[in-house]
Amino acid sequence: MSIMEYNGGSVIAMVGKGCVAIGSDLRLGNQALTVATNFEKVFPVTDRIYLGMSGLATDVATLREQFRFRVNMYQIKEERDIEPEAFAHLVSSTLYERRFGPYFIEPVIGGLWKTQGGEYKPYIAAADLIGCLNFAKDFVVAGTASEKLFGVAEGLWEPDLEPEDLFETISQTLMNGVDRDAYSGWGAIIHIVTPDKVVTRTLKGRMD
Amino acid sequence: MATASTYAPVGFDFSNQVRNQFLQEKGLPLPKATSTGTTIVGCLFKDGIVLGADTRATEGPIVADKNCEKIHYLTDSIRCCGAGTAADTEFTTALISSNMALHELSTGRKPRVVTAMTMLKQMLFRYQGQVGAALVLGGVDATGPHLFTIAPHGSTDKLPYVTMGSGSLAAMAVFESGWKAGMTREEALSLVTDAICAGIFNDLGSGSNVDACVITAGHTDMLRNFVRPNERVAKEQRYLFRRGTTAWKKESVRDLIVSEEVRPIGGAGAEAMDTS
Amino acid sequence: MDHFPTNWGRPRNDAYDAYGTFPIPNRPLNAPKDAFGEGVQRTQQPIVTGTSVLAMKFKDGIMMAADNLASYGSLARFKDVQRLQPVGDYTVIGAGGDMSDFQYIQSLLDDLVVEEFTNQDGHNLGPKEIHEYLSQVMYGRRTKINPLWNSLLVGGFKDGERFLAYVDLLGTTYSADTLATGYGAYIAQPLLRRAVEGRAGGADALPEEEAAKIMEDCLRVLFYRDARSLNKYQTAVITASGVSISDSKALETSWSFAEGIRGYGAQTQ
Amino acid sequence: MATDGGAYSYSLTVFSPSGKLVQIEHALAAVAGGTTSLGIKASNGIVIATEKKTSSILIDDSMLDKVCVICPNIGIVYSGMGPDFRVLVAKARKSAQAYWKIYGEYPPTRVLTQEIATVMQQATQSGGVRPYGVSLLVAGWDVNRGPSLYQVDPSGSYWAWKASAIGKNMVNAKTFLEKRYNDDISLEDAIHTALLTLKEGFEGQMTEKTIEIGVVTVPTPTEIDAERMAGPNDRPKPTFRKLSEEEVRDYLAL
Amino acid sequence: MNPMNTAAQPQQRQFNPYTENGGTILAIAGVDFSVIAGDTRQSEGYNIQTRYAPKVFRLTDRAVLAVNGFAADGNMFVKKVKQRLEWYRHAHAKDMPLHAIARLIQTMLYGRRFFPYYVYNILGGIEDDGSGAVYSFDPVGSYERETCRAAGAAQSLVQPFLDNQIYFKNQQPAPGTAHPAHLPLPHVLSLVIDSFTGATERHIEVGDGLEIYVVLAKGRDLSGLEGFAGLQEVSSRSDGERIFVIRRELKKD
Amino acid sequence: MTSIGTGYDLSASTYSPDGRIFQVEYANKAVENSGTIIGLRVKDGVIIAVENLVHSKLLVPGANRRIQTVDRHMGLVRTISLFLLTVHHMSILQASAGFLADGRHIANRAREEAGNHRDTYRSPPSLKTIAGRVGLYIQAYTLYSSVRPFGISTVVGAIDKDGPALYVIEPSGVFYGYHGAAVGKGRQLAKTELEKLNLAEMSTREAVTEAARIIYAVHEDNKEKEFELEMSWIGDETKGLFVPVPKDLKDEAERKAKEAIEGDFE
Repeated sequence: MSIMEYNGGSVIAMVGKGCVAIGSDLRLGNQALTVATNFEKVFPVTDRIYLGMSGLATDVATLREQFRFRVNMYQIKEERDIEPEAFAHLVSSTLYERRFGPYFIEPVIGGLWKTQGGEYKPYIAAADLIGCLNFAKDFVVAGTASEKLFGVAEGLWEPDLEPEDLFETISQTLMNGVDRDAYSGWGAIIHIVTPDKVVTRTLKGRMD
Repeated sequence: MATASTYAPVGFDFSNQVRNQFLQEKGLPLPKATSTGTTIVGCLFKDGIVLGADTRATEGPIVADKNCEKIHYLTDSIRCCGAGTAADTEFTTALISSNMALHELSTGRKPRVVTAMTMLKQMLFRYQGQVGAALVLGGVDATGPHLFTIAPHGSTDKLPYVTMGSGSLAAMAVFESGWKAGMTREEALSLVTDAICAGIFNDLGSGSNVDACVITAGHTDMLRNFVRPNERVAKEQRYLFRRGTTAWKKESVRDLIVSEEVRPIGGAGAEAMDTS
Repeated sequence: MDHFPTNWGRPRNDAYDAYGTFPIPNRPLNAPKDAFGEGVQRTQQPIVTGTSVLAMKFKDGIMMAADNLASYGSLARFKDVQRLQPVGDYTVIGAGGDMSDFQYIQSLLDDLVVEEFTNQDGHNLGPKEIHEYLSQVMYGRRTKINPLWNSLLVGGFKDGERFLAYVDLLGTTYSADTLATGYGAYIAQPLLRRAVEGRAGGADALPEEEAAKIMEDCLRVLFYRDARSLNKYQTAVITASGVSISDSKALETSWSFAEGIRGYGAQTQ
Repeated sequence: MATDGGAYSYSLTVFSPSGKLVQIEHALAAVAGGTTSLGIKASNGIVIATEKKTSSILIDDSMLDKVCVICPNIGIVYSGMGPDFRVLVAKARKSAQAYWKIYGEYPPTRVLTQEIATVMQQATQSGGVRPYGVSLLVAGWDVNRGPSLYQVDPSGSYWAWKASAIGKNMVNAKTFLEKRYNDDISLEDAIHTALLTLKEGFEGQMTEKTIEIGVVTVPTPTEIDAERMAGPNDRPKPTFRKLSEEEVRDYLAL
Repeated sequence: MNPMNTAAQPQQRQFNPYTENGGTILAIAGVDFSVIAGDTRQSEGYNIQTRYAPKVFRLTDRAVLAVNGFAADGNMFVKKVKQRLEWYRHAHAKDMPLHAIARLIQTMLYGRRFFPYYVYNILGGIEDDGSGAVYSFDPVGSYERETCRAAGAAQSLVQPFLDNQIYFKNQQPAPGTAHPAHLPLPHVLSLVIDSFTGATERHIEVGDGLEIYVVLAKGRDLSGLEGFAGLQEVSSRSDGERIFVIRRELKKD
Repeated sequence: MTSIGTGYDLSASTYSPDGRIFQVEYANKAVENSGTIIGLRVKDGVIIAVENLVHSKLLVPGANRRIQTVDRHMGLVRTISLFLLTVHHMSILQASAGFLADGRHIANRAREEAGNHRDTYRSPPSLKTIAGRVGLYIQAYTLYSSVRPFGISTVVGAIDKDGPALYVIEPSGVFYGYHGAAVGKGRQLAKTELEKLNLAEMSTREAVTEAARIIYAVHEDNKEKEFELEMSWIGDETKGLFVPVPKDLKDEAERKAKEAIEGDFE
């Protein structure tokens, strides 16, 4: 039993055509015992950036606040919104700062960035618990169901999915992945980030 | 935090150590970080250095990243391949790259490979192998081409051809049977490609594509995905879902377009106003 | 049975039944005791060891190679050991790992071959049968948690067919066009695979002379990089015309690669 | 020397009864004694330039740098005390690198300027130190605000300028710039204007040895997008660079 | 224990009679067919031992067994099962029915309860009633009849994908329709191939080659199999159940 | 003294009053009635020839060999210097089945002995050792009432470390070394013929012809049924293996033998 499995939970992000989707399950456990079924693990960072964290729940909460603080400071100081790349690096360096006493979380970042032409491009990234970034062009996963999510996503994902199709693909991936993981599940939540809106849906999932 | 600079380097923060130590004593082992099983190589040729790397990053037996970059930028003419704990190679090379940039600015000269080598070995030695970076360092400076390996404990090696990582034996076999002094750029590049391929196809920790970097006096060619011998074949079918397949309970929409409605009060000129 | 006459007629366990009041079959600890039973030693680690064995298929048969060294830890202890052994008329086995276990295996195979010969029934053991036999022996011993600490390659040619397979102390078996044990699996196998898998037509298109050259290259690389190897080796060739094992040969090596390089770091002189 | 500050004008920067920080004013005086530097923000870039004056012909002026690169997108020039400037350059460079290590990109001009300004301000409020005896012109480019030019003074205050000058000939130079400046000026014109401005009141011969120029150029939108999509080990092309002696000579010849 | 100190601790070396040889197997039952597949890579640690070591074995004309785990145990186990089936054939003059093979495998596995065969078995084939069936086992003999099952190194990657695509888990059918209980053979084969190419992408121990066995019920036509690349028949007779093998390449990195 | 009816001939564990063991003598009788076997120890090897009487036309020719191989030991590295011996047994026509089995039993025993020697000493046993061990075994069957003696004499030959060797072990367990040996029906005549030969100077190839001639000579055409000549040899030509004489050579020897006999009649 690893610390990463203590509370359970999984996160996933996927790239679509001009959009990204990011989601998590809703379980909070105390080892095998489920203590809450409304524990969201994905948080808004800016309008178009979301951060998901799986791992030890106390660290998820701590880091959510810490990143909120750091992003606010950034925005105040630089008088601009943080961009997904810069935020990914901020997450990475924050985690590596504690290389020898890490926070037990694995972050997943999904967001859009604006080109000079005003077009929005999807951006996703994930990191391990000491901040090694993984920039993927398709999907990233984290958490106790990560292996399962990798397997399903590798089968279901395809490039250039429209937002509504991406919602189906990420939802199916997440739900079927967590259903085979004892430490994740109990419903899920998905955010689909598009240039003009963010659609958040709470999924109907198995409650066992 | 509230120092003169928010961005001052703070070094490592050990404040979670006590808690983590406690958890560990409770029988909860530390989770594994991403590691790059990796094949990385470097080789000397007539006019400079060729570095090579595969692009697989693993978490245990799972491929975490199929196309990661393991040839790290240090300066324009010095690059460093990393194997071992991925985050350590990433941040160690970033730190040294940063220090090399400062060094370059303050000396006003192109930095030397031995400088990077010394900075790296001193840093790794300081952390007694706890920073798990195994590196192949190569570059060309005023004193010519140089190639080193740096082991996690800080020991270094200087040889005409070197390999590191879990595929190092496979790659070294290729070098030992194919390297010769005074190769041309093409010969060296193909030897390096062969060495990386030996790692990719024989070592499970290595895979996907070949990255290469050719450094000569005055020019560096970063050949990202120089060879891609492992493209995924097309799937047998598509897996698009009918919209509405997934059942959901609740939806909320956050509109990011701030739409304002402008109500013209005066009569004149109201038509001309753009309300978008 | 208890062979010490002084114990005869006495209770089996003085502490429990000093006066023999218990019927013998019901007494505790009544099982026969072997005086050496508790001291039985099983192979927990190899002692005198041989390193890699290499083998590959080529157009006309199988080629195998192994060096002549048996090491005692880091000591190069015996430098004239033959690790390739013909078995019957069609087969060669090559062994890495514990040399005493290998010698035991040789005697097992010898008995097997003698038995086969004395049967005089016109049937001869081929490489397939010998490999199967070895697999059963090795798996049987691992199942008794008393393994023969070897990895073996079995190569042969019989009835127009090449055969090449591996078996080790766990009873794990497999077969491929190129095989290598020990460090050879990491160092030589990539080269062998490149030469055979990477060739149009594969092993069927590989002539003997080229195979011999590839083999020598692999052994040289192994000598450069495996600290428990030797530059003195033998090769075996098994073809339709039978088994031939060469005399020991010496490897030509070159150590001039680092000319002009000084030190391990910033040194220039 | 200060005649009106008395004991308030020494060492620790404290308010004089009249509400002045006399040390800062003295520091500004030191700046005003320094060689002239100026910066002009053009429509497609920035130029910063300075006069490099040596007190003796025996000094090897090739070793002197007055226009300094801080990071690939920012450069600075100063008037005032050379040694103080070098300290600030070192701190600025470190700060830029620290920012890079956190965000994976170099700081925007404004953020770096704030950093330097903070350092300079702290010297006006800490015990045992004197304010820095320099004014700086910070020129840089970032994706957010494009090219921007800042001036930082010993007090730690900073302003963004379209064009500014500091040092000995500051007043004349500014007047000159006010006359010559327009919003549509191109970088090439700005460089010439800078040279002309320096020429006003220049002592001695203006040569590539006695002039230093740094320029900020603006990448195209396509370049910007391409750099954002490139891998982590592809470094963006620097947007600030110093002109080589040959380039300066060519500009002077025109 | 602090991992830093482990080197300083005295170490006891002990012979470990087990190892893991990677790879993955899966089986899917159709209404009148069964598909059993496995990759052909055999590995130990980071080393590829061979690119071709079959993990799927034809037992009879209507039973195929896939084994995964410790290869030596697997091979020995298959050998013993085949021996028992031979004996059965001698005693009863017919092949053992599939459900009986399943029970036999359970008995044999449980017989080694305290020194288990470190092997995950999946048995696929055709039942006496002509239906396709899949039985999956744990190493000590617990078993279950299912419609589909993945096992081995990439089990956790493949199984949820099959849940979704075979059982239609978490999918709402379009209004007024229902999910099919059984999928047609060509569809199943493409799912199998995509499962393995997917697992090859993300699991380092999966790759090199793919062997798919297809068992067809007696009298079933080949519909959907004709012209399938790399198809080869391995049945011993053509008037009973028929077995085919499809061999495909997988990535070799 | 006659043995029949006295009761002294019913058990091997009982001497007759004049000190004989009739069971052993009877066993010798069985041997004397069997087809002739001769063994020739010559300059570079040993050859054994058997008159294998064919008691039924239904038997497959060549399938019921009486010569059996006991050992082929691999010597030290690479050179295959080998050793081997043959065992042979006697039999009485129809009842031969039982005694054929005796021969196989002793052959197996000899193989075991050779195997044990090799396991213990990692070297091939000398023929004398094997003959001695087998002799002891056979002798043990002359001591007990619960067993009967073996109805066979065993001719064993080999090349061992001292060169060619040939022994005969009799049903009593006694064994002697020979230059030329003969047992079975035609032993007297065969011995006479053997004595005429200069065995010590002869090559194995020459001995093949001689052995065939002798077997043909001693075969009593009128009394006996068909027979097969069976010959095995070890020598320079066989690379140290005890193997059947090659067919061409054997055919040639048989042709010469037949010629010689016809010559005699003429």
